[in-house]
Amino acid sequence: MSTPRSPFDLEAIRADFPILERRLDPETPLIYLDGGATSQRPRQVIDAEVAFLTRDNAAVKRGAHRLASAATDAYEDARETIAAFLGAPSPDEVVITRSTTEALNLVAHSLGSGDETVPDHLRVRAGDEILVTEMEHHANLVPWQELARRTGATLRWIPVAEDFTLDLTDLDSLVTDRTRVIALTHQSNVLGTVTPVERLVEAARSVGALTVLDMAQSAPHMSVDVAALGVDFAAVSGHKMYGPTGIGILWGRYEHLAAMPPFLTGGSMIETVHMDRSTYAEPPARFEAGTPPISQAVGLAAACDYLTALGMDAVAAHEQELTRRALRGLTAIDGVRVIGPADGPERRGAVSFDLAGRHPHDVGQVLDSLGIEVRVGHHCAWPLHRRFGLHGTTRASFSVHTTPSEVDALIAGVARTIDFFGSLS
Amino acid sequence: MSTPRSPFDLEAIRADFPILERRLDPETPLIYLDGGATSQRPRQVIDAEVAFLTRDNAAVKRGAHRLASAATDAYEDARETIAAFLGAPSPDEVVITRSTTEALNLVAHSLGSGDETVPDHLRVRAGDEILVTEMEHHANLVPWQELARRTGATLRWIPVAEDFTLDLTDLDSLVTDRTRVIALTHQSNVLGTVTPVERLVEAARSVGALTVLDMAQSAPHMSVDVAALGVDFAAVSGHKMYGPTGIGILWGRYEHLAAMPPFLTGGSMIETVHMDRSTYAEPPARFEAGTPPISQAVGLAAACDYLTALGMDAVAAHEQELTRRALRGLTAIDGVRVIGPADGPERRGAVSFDLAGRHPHDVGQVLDSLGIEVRVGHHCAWPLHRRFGLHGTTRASFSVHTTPSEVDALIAGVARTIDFFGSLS
Amino acid sequence: MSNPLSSLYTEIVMEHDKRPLHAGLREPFDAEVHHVNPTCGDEITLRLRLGADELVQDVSYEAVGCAMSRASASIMADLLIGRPVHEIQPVSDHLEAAMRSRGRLAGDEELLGDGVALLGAAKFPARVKCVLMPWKAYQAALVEARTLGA
Amino acid sequence: MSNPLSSLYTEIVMEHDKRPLHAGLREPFDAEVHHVNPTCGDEITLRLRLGADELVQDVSYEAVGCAMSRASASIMADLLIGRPVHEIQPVSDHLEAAMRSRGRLAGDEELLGDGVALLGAAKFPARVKCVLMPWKAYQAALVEARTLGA
Ligand SMILES: Cc1ncc(COP(=O)(O)O)c(C=O)c1O
Ligand SMILES: Cc1ncc(COP(=O)(O)O)c(C=O)c1O
Repeated sequence: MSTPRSPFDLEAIRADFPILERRLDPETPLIYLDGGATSQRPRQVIDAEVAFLTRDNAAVKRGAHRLASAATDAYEDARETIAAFLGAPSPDEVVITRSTTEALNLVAHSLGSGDETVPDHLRVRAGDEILVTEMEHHANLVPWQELARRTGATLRWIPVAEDFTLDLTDLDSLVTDRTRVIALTHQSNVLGTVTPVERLVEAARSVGALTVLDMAQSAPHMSVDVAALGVDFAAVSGHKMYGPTGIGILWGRYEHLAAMPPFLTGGSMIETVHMDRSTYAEPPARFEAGTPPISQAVGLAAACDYLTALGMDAVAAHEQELTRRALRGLTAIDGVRVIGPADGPERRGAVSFDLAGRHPHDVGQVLDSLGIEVRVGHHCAWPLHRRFGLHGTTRASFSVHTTPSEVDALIAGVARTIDFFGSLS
Repeated sequence: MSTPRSPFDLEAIRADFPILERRLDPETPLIYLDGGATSQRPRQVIDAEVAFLTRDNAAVKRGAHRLASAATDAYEDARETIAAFLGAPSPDEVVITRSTTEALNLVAHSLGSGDETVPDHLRVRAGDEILVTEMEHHANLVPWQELARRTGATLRWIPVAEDFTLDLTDLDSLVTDRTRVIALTHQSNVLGTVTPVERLVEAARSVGALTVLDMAQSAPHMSVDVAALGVDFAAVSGHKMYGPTGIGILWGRYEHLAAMPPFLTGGSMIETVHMDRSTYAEPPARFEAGTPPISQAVGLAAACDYLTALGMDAVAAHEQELTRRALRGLTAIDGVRVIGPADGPERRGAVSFDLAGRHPHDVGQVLDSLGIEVRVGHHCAWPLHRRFGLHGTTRASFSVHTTPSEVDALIAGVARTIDFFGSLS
Repeated sequence: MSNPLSSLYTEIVMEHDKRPLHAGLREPFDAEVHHVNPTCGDEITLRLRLGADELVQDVSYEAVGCAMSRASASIMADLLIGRPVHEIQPVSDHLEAAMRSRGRLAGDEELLGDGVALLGAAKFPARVKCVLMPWKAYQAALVEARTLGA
Repeated sequence: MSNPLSSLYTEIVMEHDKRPLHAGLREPFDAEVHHVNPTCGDEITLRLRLGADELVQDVSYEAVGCAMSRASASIMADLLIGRPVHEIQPVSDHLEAAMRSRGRLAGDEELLGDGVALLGAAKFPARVKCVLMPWKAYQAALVEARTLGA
């Protein structure tokens, strides 16, 4: 049986990423398996930002001169590209933030503003409930803890089952008439589990709750469509999808955004300002206080274009294949316990594992000596690790430029790690 | 009398800025006099960011592998460079934010967190007073309006006198035992006025109030030293000081930061996380939730290095000279009313003016046709414009790469603008 | 002075800027709206009076703004007064399309009248808003008048 | 396996990792502290018992962490127990300086004893914290014990 030819020209893709030519030391080429923490940038993204900076750079939305118009066009065109990439019905629903973290904080703070003119379904108050899951990244957990603390609302959570998926057994009692928000991840950054978003959207709708989807780990790896998913808000980070740091996106349904109070305040988000009071602009401007990440928006749009040109379905297929290969290889090694579901359609590419109780720092250290860059620790999902009695795991995550032989190197490296520590004891 | 030779090699400096070679159309070279809105980037800044991205890019503070160590070193080294540039006693007092706007929102939100475990002097509550000035940029006004609204505190302001400086006549009655915060700009982005920071710090100290200084417009143009200024907090934006967008700095005294609750929450700012509660890291990490602007920090450090190499005193002298030249030329034109103080040591380089009631959009349009890029409108200081009965002004602002002949072109352009509209009526 | 500039500040525009038609706020009116452009601080207060069969009986306004926006308000008021709403919609649509075309769509003088003099602004993205602001205000006033009348 | 790796996981480190000295939490104690490394989730609980003239009578601990941090705790406890506090300070200072030197500062075996075996970590910035964590906990416990004793 011959493996089907990848629709990917992997060699050409690898040539797009200058950092892949780097050697960690003269003998050790880089095998970057940490795209889950931050992705590398293709030349196309870097070039787009540099071209903007050396040709059109100016403040956006504030100037009447030609350079300012060129910059504003570049910024707003970027918003359109990003909107299309995410499946947003309108670019006016796309708020440019600093990161996924800031996007989620924006929603949590705005819902808890205490502004009494805001419609009830967009306010979280004492007695209300906020539902999250036990597999959330801290970015989609701590802001909700804080919202609960500030408002007197109660935080509840959907547990994770032994098979590393959400345990929906008690969903009916977890979602109540008091539930105002269900916040969940689209794809776990530790387990690789894709969550049953539709099911939760349905549950939320049945009680009039809002859904907030953390797409930081899904948007770079599969075709996403916020409108089709049916959620109310979604967040992504530029730096995890081959774009710059310093930029993230909050997508929100326009009717919600239009009724929500601002979070950050300052220039460019106002309508009128007097010394003692101000009124605020329409979305998305209302949520973009101050000078935005301008060149970063241009870079992120270039990243969207790059992914679109590869085709998100092809990207997903490529990474599924790598994930399958890794799971097969790793589970065959004695002492390796994969922390995540077995292969399947709802199982994507973050492969975390425990190595016979050996501390992940030590595992990562040996792999690093082989040039294999993986992440170790709790990956900002501490409660999830606690759930499985772990202090941390070692995580490999795959990118468009990852090759099957890099996955094989990982598998071999893990086997050598076991030998290494075995030989020392 | 011969003018002293500028210590600046202006031609060499101009060669550092690739965008200055741009032509707006085949006949029109770019005369960029809008550094007050956003500055252009020297090659050194762009190159530093690209070098980082193609060599050391990885997530910071989270990884054990070599690439992550290199990235973390680059990020923390940048923090040290920025700290030194601002005169911060310790890099631990330097919080990397998204912008000046976010830095100021951070302080305002943290002071109003409602957390009762926070010491009194770091809390704003009902009945307290917040003092600002009438010349603030919206970024240092609206967050304080919002803080007042949320907490029930009262917002008061120091008026602007006819001579475009702060009117301190009633300072003694404006600063009371209830004043918790005095927030002011270091240099007005419209008037070019430098405020009497020492006097206000003294007033604040006498009642135990905190001082928050908006240095967005001073840090790029004069030597600043937050410790010597005696303030409690200070904010700057990368993009106004030849660095990237998407990054700003909040400097704060360590003892304050150590006692303040976080603003944004999520990954990297925590100490421990359980499903129902979290504890937070020490500053500056406590205030840096999520993946920070990493390559932007590297770029901003390169910008600091660039300015330091030029010498901030030389930068200030160069720009003072240009300001003097502009004031001399513009005030000599009939119909021009400069909105800002006459030349003097506390008068720096933002030269705003009204042209015989002609709408600034129209003025800017004619200047743009000559390649002269200036900003028009209220420059995010609407109350200040209202104070002088204006809807907007035309503003020229100067940068390290601005030449005396560019200033002369501005003066000639303004004269031609008057002729142009005169000929039409 | 370069060419595009004179295509912007045409004689007609300067004339309307200087002596705007139908300016000032008058009674009676069915709806009043106030619009602000937050970027430049421009403002317009506009009143609309509808008669039978949605005939625009009066449009009165007070506008703070640049030459383009003041001229646009003046030209608009002159186009609207005395015409039924249904006749105005195509004019408004055409103007918006032409203004957003970056100069690719030539204006139809039959529809726009003096309004063609504003089309020079289509090549200046920052000025498109100035020209359209009075029209946005009219549209909002119309919605309000209809709601109140209903 | 590349060379720096074996300079990190020396025989002495692996031995302490496997059979840590003085591990477990014991009574009596004057101060107890709990430290966490938020990046990796490592934790140490450490108890300190001081005798007359600030002699360290006992250091007991429970540590969750990598080989480096566990070995460091074990070596530290063994260095501390039975010595007066004033003798320990130079050891602690020297270890910290050597660890932060990126390998430029060679360790003094007289001062550090088995602790020299930890110095391989100085070349791995991410691991420096692991080695220093038990020492930070000891310093904090000392401050606390002195406060309570005062
Ligand atoms: C005085 C002053 N403060 C604050 C700001 C806001 O800076 P940013 O937009 O980078 O947040 C600006 C610039 O717009 C400014 O000039
Ligand atoms: C699932 C998930 N959510 C949120 C985040 C936070 O993203 P950022 O750090 O870019 O704000 C991450 C990445 O760290 C993540 O993996």
